[in-house]
Amino acid sequence: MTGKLKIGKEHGQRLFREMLRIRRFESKCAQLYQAEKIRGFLHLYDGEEAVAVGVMQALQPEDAVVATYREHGHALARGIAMEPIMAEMFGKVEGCSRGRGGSMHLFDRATRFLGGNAIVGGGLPLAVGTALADKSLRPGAITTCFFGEGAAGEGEFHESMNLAALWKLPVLFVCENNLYAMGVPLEVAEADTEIFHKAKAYGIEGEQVDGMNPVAVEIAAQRAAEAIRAGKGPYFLECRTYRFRAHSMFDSQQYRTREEIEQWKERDPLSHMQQWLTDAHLMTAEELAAIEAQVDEEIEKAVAFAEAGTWESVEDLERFVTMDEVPQ
Amino acid sequence: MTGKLKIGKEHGQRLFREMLRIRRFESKCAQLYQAEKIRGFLHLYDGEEAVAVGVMQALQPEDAVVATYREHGHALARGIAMEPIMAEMFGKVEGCSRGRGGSMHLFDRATRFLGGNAIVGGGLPLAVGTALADKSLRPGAITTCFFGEGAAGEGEFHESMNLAALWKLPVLFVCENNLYAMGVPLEVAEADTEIFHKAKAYGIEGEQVDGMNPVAVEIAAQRAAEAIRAGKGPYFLECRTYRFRAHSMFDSQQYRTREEIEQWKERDPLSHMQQWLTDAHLMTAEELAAIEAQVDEEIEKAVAFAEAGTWESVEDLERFVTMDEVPQ
Amino acid sequence: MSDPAPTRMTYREACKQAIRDALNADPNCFVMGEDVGRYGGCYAVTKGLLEEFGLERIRDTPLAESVIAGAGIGAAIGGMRPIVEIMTCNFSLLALDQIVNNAASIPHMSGGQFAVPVVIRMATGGGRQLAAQHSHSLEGWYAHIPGIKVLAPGTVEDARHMLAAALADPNPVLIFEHVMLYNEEGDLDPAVDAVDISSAKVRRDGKDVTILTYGGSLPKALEAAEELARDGIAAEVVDLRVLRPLDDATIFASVMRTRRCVIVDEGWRSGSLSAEIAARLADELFFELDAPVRRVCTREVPVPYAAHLEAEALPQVADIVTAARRLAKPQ
Amino acid sequence: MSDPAPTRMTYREACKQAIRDALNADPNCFVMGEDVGRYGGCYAVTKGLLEEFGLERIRDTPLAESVIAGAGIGAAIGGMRPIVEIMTCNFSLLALDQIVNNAASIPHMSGGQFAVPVVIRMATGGGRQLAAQHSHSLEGWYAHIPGIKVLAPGTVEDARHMLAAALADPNPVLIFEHVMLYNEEGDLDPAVDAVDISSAKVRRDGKDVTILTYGGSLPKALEAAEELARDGIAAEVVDLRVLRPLDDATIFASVMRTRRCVIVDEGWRSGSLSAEIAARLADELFFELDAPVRRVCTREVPVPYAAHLEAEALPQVADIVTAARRLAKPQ
Ligand SMILES: Cc1ncc(C[n+]2csc(CCOP(=O)(O)OP(=O)(O)O)c2C)c(N)n1
Ligand SMILES: Cc1ncc(C[n+]2csc(CCOP(=O)(O)OP(=O)(O)O)c2C)c(N)n1
Ligand SMILES: [Mg+2]
Ligand SMILES: [Mg+2]
Repeated sequence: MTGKLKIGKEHGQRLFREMLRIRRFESKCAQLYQAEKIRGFLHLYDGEEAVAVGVMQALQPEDAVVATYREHGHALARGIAMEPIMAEMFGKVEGCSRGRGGSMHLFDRATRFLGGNAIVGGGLPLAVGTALADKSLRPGAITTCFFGEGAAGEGEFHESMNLAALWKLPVLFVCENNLYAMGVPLEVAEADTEIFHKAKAYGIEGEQVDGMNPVAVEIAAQRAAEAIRAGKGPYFLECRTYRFRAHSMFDSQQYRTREEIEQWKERDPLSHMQQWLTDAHLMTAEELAAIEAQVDEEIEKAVAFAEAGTWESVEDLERFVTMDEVPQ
Repeated sequence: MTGKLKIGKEHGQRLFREMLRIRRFESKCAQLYQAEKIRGFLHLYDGEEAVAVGVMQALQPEDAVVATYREHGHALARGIAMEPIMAEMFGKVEGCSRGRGGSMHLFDRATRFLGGNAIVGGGLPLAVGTALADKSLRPGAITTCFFGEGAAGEGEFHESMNLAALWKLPVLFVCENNLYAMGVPLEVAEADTEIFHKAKAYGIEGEQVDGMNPVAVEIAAQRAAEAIRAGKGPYFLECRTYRFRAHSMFDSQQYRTREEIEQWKERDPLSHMQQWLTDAHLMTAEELAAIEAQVDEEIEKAVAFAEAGTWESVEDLERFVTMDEVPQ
Repeated sequence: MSDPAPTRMTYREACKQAIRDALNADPNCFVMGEDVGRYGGCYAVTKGLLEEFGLERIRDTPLAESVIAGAGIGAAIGGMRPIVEIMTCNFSLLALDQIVNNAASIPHMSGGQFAVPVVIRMATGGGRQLAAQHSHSLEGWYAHIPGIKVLAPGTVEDARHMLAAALADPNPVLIFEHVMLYNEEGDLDPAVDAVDISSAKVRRDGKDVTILTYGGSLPKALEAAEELARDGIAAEVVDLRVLRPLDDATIFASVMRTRRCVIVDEGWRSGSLSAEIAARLADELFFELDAPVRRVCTREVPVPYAAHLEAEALPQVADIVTAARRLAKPQ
Repeated sequence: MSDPAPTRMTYREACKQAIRDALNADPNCFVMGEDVGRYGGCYAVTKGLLEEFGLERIRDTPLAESVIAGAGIGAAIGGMRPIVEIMTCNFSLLALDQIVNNAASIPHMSGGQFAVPVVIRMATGGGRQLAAQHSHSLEGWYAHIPGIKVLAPGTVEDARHMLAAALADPNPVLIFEHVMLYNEEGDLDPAVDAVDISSAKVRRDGKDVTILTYGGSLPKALEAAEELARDGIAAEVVDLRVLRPLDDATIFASVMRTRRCVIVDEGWRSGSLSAEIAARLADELFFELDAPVRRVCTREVPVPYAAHLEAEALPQVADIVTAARRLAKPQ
């Protein structure tokens, strides 16, 4: 599972822990959705954890991240604390968007996490823009833009790829190809189903990587980030992955078979990573138990934090519709 | 100049005559613009005549055509009579769009000429749609969609190519690559300047053809039309061409050199075709004179027709804002 | 033979039945849009239709709103009768160029040579905690565009029958279905097998104040009228139904009777459809109005996720009641 | 020292000077858009700036309105001060998703963590026989969106100074420049080196009727006022200048004085900005108005090419005069 990267104990356990945080955080969210603590649309990332976790290993604090409505994983892996994320899911003012964004719109200034965008493809132009700013203001910084393979159909994808390529902007495009856009299978949506080919059409370096393997993703992301930081312009990673759950909480999944889901579950990045770490003697049963306990505790705390959170005063409804100053 | 097509006298002269009609019609338009008979935006096609004329040879009466604001040539080559076209330029009710469209919006139901679209890229989705209808209602018919290389940057280009390819729709995409979009040179606008490569990214058969040579264009268009009519889905022709005049009547052309223009003028499709027909003994000096006279007369008549035309009553301003029935 | 019993169904089911009928009635009619087929439709409206009508007539598209709309427009020009679904009006911003510059313009601009008989359906409105990007009410914007017709079915009956009228119309017709209505149930009168798409409709009679509204706010207005009745205020509720062209006659007739008017509109207040109606009333009924027209609209904020903030942002029954009460104190 | 003489320049030149100043004042400011560089700008506004500031600061883009707007928004979030040009508002339909769902939403939706200090300029309006797809006046639509500010410079002075104020504002600001104004000349008072972007402005005093307008209709309104004066009608002309948020105070104060109001707006009448203003006046000045507010707007048609039809479609001086005269007969 290591590719060319030498994975040590600490590193391996970190990847595993990060994926586990996401997985368990999201199971909790699903429960909380049933309990009506979380509302609106909730798009879970189960099965795709290796992508966010792998990519984030390549990022530096000054980098920016633009994600989609399926972004809990990205937010957690980027380092936003779980408490304000959970509080956001609850709609509390302690949430990372003051409860205004909810699941689809996590924002965090400290980590340059720019949402949370619920318009498919809508984050791509934005990412091109932050990269343009960074080229002048933060040389070496990159913007990572996550989007689904469905987004590749949108005109905004095309325009963004071309401009990023033309202006050699520091953008890492990460296509999370989970084979479905809601109920539309890849081959129904794209004339050419090898999404990374699209990058080539813009002269962008692109590659396909196993999105079920965090190490493979990390290696590719490091390579990509290095090239981008060296001023070579954008880079495109297509991560082949799969979502284990429904598209959102309203989805009877008639568009795919149980067998297909089961087959992909055999490639579960979490169980594979756990197995591999165990086999390679990089994680003992006790360490695993400790990690699990730690994660569960973090989640419990996050839920408690969210529960204890407060509702923003309705007096403040219009606050920030227009800004009084640019936050520094 | 014949490629694989055997060009006879009648055929060769037809190509020449059609190009000449466009060239002289447009010179007249430029004069009439100076005389303020024609107003609004006027985009001339000088230099690009071989594209419209070559492509139209491959079309049947039941085919549809979607063009841009630079569409006098297409309208003439498609067989709309010159009189209503000129009347349209004058804004007269006898114009092919009742004077409501002007230069940028020529329409003609009889020849399925669907405009004249002044939004760059805006005709592409439309062409996909007529092709979709034709697939059910007019098997064998194709829609030819003309657009500039600048349009290839728009999201609508991307969306249209993908859908046409996915649904194997009978669309002939003709990119008139005249190397500039207003003042933006190709290499400033496109990361990959070989526009026909873009077709491949959607799995569409594409080729590049010398757009200064009507025979080469015709051969390619025939090949394309045949493939499309055989049900193989869309086809993409990139015609490399050049506009000899300014983008529109408001353009000081500081973005290109006089030398470049002169170099391209050496490839003028009209003078080349004339030379070739003469050399190949397919057109005598008398025949040339006769063609010229015929064209000049047609233009004179068209101007007279337009001059004699009437203004639509302002009472009818709101007519057709909503339709009472679908014209059959 | 006795009258057949009314059929009870949801608004969602009514939308689906309407589509089914249309597909059965005309072989040139088809549905295209994102997830209309395999997924069963964004709000499950088209569920089951793929199995019934097949892939040629229930066409799942890529995510590409502009070509979805544009291809529907082109297909309509080409002789088909497409029912285009742009999942929700939020995404229709990406299709606006095609709708404004092609669908709405081509008939006039071509001097009447081409009609564009396309129907474009989309969900609209807030109330499900979907936050700023998924809670727009853009039908008021569309109602600004000459050349298109804009419908907002607010009842199960309209959801059931407006589509057929829209398809019979030679113009581009946009249908806005409010997300909060899909689960609403209603009775269908078996004697009614068609509705017009030209008139507004009085849904409740009253003499003290007119409440003008449409779509998702209609149930709220009716609930408000109920509450007002308990105060002795007889509110007349007029369902606009057709947002372009507006049925001035019905609107004015009601306000002439009541001389007081509240308009409820889920658009942001400034520049909403309610503004147009208020302006018309103030103009045409200048001497008849006993009090200024009141508007109950969405607050001018990107609609937030948190339930209490969302509720504060959107028009609520209590807001309507308060506005109407201020206008028409019980005598 | 005597006062420096006023500088006379065109609106176009004023726009350019404003951009030049902005680029000189702030190294993080840059211009991006279609043909802003090599071509010299669609209406020649940016002509010469490429030579002066170079390719990094005058950035020609591909034809791709959505990413042009979106990248400008992203760059603003990233700390730059982009001046984005969307050639004309007609093409801005293709950029609307970015403007509505990102620029206008992100500050609020992120709980105030991110501001979007982008300026987006575009040409607007009809009158040059450019036909249906190139004659839109969409500023009224934009004025519907919470989270953005909308400016419409109607004078050379505003064209000269509004940009600086827009760039100093932490919010997304859209500037609409009317195509018929670019060649207009005006004097610049050397004592004025800034304008606000919060207030409307009385451009001519009068007691009999208020004419409210902005942008390209301002010269028409002033001409109408001149003509009305010959009839003995003193028309006050108020230039809205800022279309969102509207400066109610100035508007109301004028109409309170005159008690009669004509609004001139090049949008299509139904759902135009004039509707909002009329609705506000009818609401707030219900008891002060002596007559209904009149609206002079564009006829509800895709604007046609032919000169006489275009003139018929757009608001003209004569229409304003007629409307004002009906309201305020000379005593
Ligand atoms: C512009 C737009 N169109 C449609 C939707 C509705 N929608 C939400 S998610 C989704 C599928 C997106 O698929 P993909 O990009 O593959 O991402 P995934 O959900 O698989 O992670 C759709 C159609 C939307 N949010 N935005
Ligand atoms: C969507 C849109 N953006 C911008 C314009 C303004 N514009 C008109 S023509 C043109 C250049 C188009 O270039 P190209 O597609 O190469 O066609 P050409 O004019 O060279 O034939 C531009 C930018 C427009 N009409 N529509
Ligand atoms: Mg997907
Ligand atoms: Mg070109």
